[in-house]
Amino acid sequence: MKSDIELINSEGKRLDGRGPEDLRKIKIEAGVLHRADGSCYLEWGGNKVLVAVYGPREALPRHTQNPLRAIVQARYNMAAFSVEDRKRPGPDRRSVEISKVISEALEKVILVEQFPRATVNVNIEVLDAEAGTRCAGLTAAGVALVDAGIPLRDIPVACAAGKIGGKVVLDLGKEEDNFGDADLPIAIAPRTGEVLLLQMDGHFTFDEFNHAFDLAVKGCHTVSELQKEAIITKYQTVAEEVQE
Amino acid sequence: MKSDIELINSEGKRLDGRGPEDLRKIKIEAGVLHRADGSCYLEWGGNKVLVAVYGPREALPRHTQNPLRAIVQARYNMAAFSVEDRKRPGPDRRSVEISKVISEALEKVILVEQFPRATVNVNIEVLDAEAGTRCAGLTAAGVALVDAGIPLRDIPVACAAGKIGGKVVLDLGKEEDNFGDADLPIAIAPRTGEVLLLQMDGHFTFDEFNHAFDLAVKGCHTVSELQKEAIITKYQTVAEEVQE
Amino acid sequence: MKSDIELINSEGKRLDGRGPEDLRKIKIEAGVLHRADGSCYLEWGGNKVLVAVYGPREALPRHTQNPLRAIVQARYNMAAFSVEDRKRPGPDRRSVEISKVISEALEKVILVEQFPRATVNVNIEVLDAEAGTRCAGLTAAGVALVDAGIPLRDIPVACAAGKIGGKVVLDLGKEEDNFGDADLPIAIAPRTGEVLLLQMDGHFTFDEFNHAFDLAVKGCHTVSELQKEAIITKYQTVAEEVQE
Amino acid sequence: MTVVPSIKRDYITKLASEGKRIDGRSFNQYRPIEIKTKVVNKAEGSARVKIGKTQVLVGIKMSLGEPFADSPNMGVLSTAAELIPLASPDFEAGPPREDAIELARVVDRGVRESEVVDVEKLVITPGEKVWIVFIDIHILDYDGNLFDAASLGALAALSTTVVPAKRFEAELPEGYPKEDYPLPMAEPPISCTTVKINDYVLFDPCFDEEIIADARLTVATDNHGDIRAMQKGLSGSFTQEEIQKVIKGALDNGQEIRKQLNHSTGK
Amino acid sequence: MTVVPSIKRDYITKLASEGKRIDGRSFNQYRPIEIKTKVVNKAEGSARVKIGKTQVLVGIKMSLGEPFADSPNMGVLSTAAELIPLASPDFEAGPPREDAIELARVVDRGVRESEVVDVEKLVITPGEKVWIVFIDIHILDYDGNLFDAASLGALAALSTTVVPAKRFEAELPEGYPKEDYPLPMAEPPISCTTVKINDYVLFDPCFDEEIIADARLTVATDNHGDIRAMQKGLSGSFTQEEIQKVIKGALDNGQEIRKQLNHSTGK
Amino acid sequence: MTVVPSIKRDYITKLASEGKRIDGRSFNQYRPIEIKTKVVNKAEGSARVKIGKTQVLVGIKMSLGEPFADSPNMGVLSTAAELIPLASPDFEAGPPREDAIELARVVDRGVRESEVVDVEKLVITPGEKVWIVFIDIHILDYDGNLFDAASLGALAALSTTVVPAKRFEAELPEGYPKEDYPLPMAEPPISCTTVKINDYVLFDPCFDEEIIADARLTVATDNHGDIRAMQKGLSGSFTQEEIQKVIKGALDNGQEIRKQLNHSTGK
Repeated sequence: MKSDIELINSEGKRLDGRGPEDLRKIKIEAGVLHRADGSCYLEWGGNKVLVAVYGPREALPRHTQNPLRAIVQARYNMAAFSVEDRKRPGPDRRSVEISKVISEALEKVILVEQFPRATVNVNIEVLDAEAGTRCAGLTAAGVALVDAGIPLRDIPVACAAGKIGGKVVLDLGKEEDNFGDADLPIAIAPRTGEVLLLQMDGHFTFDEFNHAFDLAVKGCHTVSELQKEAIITKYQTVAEEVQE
Repeated sequence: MKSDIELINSEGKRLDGRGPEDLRKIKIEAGVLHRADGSCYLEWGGNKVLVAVYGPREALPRHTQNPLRAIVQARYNMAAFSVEDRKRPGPDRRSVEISKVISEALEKVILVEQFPRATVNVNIEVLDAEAGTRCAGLTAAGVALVDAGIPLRDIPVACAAGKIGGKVVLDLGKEEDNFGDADLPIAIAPRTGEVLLLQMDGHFTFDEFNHAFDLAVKGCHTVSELQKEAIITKYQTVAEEVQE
Repeated sequence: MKSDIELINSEGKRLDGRGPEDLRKIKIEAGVLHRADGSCYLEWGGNKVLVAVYGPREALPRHTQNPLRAIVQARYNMAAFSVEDRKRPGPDRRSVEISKVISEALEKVILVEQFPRATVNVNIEVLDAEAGTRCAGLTAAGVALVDAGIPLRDIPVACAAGKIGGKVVLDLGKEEDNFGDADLPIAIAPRTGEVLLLQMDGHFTFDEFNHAFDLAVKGCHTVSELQKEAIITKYQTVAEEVQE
Repeated sequence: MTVVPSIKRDYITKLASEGKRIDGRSFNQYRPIEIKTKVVNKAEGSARVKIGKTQVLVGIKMSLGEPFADSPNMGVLSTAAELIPLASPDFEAGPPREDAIELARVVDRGVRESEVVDVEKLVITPGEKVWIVFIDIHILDYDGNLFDAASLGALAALSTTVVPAKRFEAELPEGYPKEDYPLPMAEPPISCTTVKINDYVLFDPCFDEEIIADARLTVATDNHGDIRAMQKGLSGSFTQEEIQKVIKGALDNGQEIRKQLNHSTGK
Repeated sequence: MTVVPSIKRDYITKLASEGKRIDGRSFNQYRPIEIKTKVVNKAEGSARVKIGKTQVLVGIKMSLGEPFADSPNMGVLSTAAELIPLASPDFEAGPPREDAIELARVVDRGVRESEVVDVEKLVITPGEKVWIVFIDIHILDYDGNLFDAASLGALAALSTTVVPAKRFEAELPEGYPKEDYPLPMAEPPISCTTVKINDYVLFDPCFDEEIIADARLTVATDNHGDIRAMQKGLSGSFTQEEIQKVIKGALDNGQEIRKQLNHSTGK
Repeated sequence: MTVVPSIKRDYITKLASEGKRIDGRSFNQYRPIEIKTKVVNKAEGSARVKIGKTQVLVGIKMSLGEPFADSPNMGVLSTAAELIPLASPDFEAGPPREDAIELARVVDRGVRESEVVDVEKLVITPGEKVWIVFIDIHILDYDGNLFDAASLGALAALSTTVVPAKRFEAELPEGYPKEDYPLPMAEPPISCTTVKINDYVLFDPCFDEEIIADARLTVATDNHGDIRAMQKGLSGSFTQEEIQKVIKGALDNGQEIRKQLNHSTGK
């Protein structure tokens, strides 16, 4: 859908004042829930997501078990009130697809071979949605997995790049997502740069794609640092509580 | 919802001519079905309900079994034609809730410890609905359980009291339910007076509540006598048939 | 539904030029799919159906198994685009009933006693629908069962007769089905003449019924020859391929 | 599960070879039929039918709605059957299964194709507003032959249905009657069901006969002796001679049942 | 499954016989309550309520729609609860089960019957267009007493709800205010829940108390000391004396909680 | 279940280490593609696509309806895929599962985001009445690479779709054409799929390659050499170099397939 809105001006300034390579504001908090084995609350621009991890525990019903390794079941869910017009509760086709690609991405970094017949459940609740919820959800899931003590090869992290007004930029906001030219959300394992999730819609030349891809990877590394800070903060708090 | 209808006049006379402490007309018949292990047909004012009990029998699927006692599964269902505007067949949220509170109430009086891994199924079909179907259904279920020979601590019985036009009365009728001030359906074990089911909507002062509660208990005891008569009538008929 | 259309004229000529005892054009091809154990593509007038047979294989979940014989599960399904107004995907009440009567008809000719605990799955997809899809589907299923090498008592075959403009005719077309007086689809085991499937709607005198029944049986025998030709053609092709 | 039916089967076929049935009936004979109409109040029409110990309650509700796009000049009939767990330990709660669906569809065709309800008289504004007639079949007690009990229940309930014009007064156009009136009905065809066990054909099967039956055949006939609907079921087969025998038996039994139906509905 | 609760049960009842609870509270005492409103942006109103470690988020969405046929002069309230697997290892994805349905219906009645939302003020054109208020309850962390947490969350979220008249400007008739305004609310009744374990009645049960409880009783009371709703649950029973004791405790706790609610919603 | 794939995996990777595939193709090579349009009559457009032994039938139906509230000036596209049990012993009847949903959504985005169908030309009365285009994907025979077969089938079916204006004559406003006309289409992007097995990247995977694959990547490219859609699947990962290699291979294969598509649809 095209629009008359100028999403980025000639000085490279975007609607919300960001430059082309700026991320929206991100806030991450680990260990926010009591019952869950691990949890994370994350704000990314106007997005608010809460993730709870349970497991590894026996996969039930039994026919879902894999005798050689754990299965990973991510469930991406949008709260009814997280969008402008109320969403009917329950999974729709979009959330089923996102749950699938996030499950597959997480499976690559979890040491699933250590837990045959088990399941790791990752519940991603979107409380406020404003463009980029799958990246926000996967990033929060990475932190919640660490908080749950699940053995990981690496902490997965996600970020999108895109194209607006013909220019490649990092981390599309709401208007940019609706009226932009292309969107490229990716998730990586930051230590190796392996791509765990990749989707793309819109229109990129080969060079634009490469530019956007590099930008998204850069974004991932920036967000990765924020993940680690959140985890350290959590452990420090726990350590202080123990000492008291 | 308020209305201009005078539900009770200054002499304490109600729309259908009853006094404040009068029950609607009740008719109970035990053992009316052939396939069921126990059954009961009950008319209560304009309500008509039919109850069939099956069990105790093995609970299936197996994961529903409780190794220490029987589970009790009441299923309250309204026939599509039991109300003014046709009801879609199948359970709705209201019938799920009523099924739950009736199941819980019956579980207290059935000697569930005697039948580990078993289920007792209580099917309550509302054929005509006119205010007070949950009390009618639970009362009929009590008779059907006896008819099925299920060991009971006591025969459960239900009755409601309420408030109309500011006055506390027994057993609300249709208009009284729609335009009254409060409704208090209860079920008790009549020998001990233990409260098995209790719900309340509307507006009672503390004193009104106590008055209504006492009235409902009194109503339960009256209905309890009708239950026993129905059971005796059934056994007499069976005995006569055997003698012939 | 009556109509002003003259479905058959005084010379016995029908809307599409056929005489009273003429079949529509039928084309049958066996062995058209790679994954299925047996398959058949069939055109019958404007109808196009594709059938795939899988089995005998273990019936799952286990509680569906019959310890003494195979179960037969036919699934009749209309493609969303097979009718004028798009049909919602998935089974409706009509397709559930047709699946049931076809399953029952096929069960009679399959040597189910040879395969205890097994299932034979017969998937019937209607790609284009134009009156008589259940007969077309069952006829194609017969060929696909042979192609799958399932042991049969006989190759089941179906055909309908009906009444239009007061006259008994063979194999109703679309307008004839919509505006005719009666329809009588049957399936038989051609060697014995046993009736495997029989449904009838409309209005027949006793004599008309007998006439229509005889005509439908005759139609079945004609179609049976086409089934055999298709099977022979398939084996010849395979034999030639092997020799090459 | 498989031993008991097999013993029952031996017993029932042995009896049949002597021309007898487990409850003493002849092959063509029905169990006693009881029809009671107006058994519930909220329904526009209702009937409880007993055939032996089988018991069915049918309720009719009517409302206003749009006709189907391909039949703007006809009211809508909608038939649903529920095999509720009340009626048999084998029936389960949940959405209707193929047995309940076949039952509802056979009853539905019996009503629809026989034109017993004059659906053209159910039109209020062509293409826009028509009466919808909901036929809800409740099985209360299951001892075989649901097809006939349900059909008969539907016909008896329809025959005593009163169109609730008064209740829908506000939604009816000017000139349309605002007083309740009986649903316009034609002479109904009567449905008779048989099962085949080995080579014996038995009318009005009871539960024990039904569960061991090889094949089932239902024939609906009208008061002119014509055939209005047929449905074969189960995995056994019929010969042409057997089918003709069933039709003749259905004509005979149908006449008797029609009398009883008309009597009970005051016609 | 059965051994651990049985040990817990022994421990909890032993403590109770000494007048104690596992977390040191008295029988009538609530855990600390925390109410935070306006916690999400897209919702018309929202609140996060913590009772001890139990945590519930309630969001309110509004839209325009038709009133129910039997109440043309009232807006529509619709309450849904999801026991999402986020909150407990025992909650499963899928359609709401009976526990979630009972929870939603009790909260719904608490809001509806107490007339805390003035539904008559939600009418735009009688019989045609009204505001629909969706109350969506998300359980985030489950440590017992969901009934009170969910009710309180719903009330706090409703109390801070702003009617989005501006967003629906195009669909509103002339003369109707086009600026957002606060949802009209009356003084809310407060819901207080107890469980009975043996003969001990404990307010605000935590998870460990809840899973071994015999019976549950919820009482909603208003600021005049009147009773506005009650719901008994589980298979145990209450005596009349116990019920009266629960009502009195609910009145006392209700006053305190009401103060906190009003404070947190700025009233 | 686990032994056979493991043996197949060893065999396929051994071959791959020698630059070979089980059916003799090179890594970048497609199996023979066959496209046949207008294969069914009732559909507004249809195509059967074979890629090797994989066989997909796509049918297009059109009807009139309301546009989405947030896009009043656009027609509606709706894509559904069914993995019907006809096509594979592993497919089950029932509502679509996550595999079928991902397939349908990827095909849908391929059509929607590439703007190959000019949805603005499907508007009849803005905000009120538009054409709805239903794309129904039927998998007939499954031997791998459903993504490409389904996309290609959808494009071929759309390319031969005729807008049924005549059939909907009565519902179309004055001035709107009443004669059927071809669905307005732009140059379509072509979808090419690879799988990664160990470090080998193979285009157009067959069934045996697909079930042992670590990761999957689909890239849709247009006739200008631009990228129009991408979707990574499965739990393996790709490096940046591999992604670029896949894009290049997709551009090459896409050109060839586009020629064949245009040829078969007469363009």
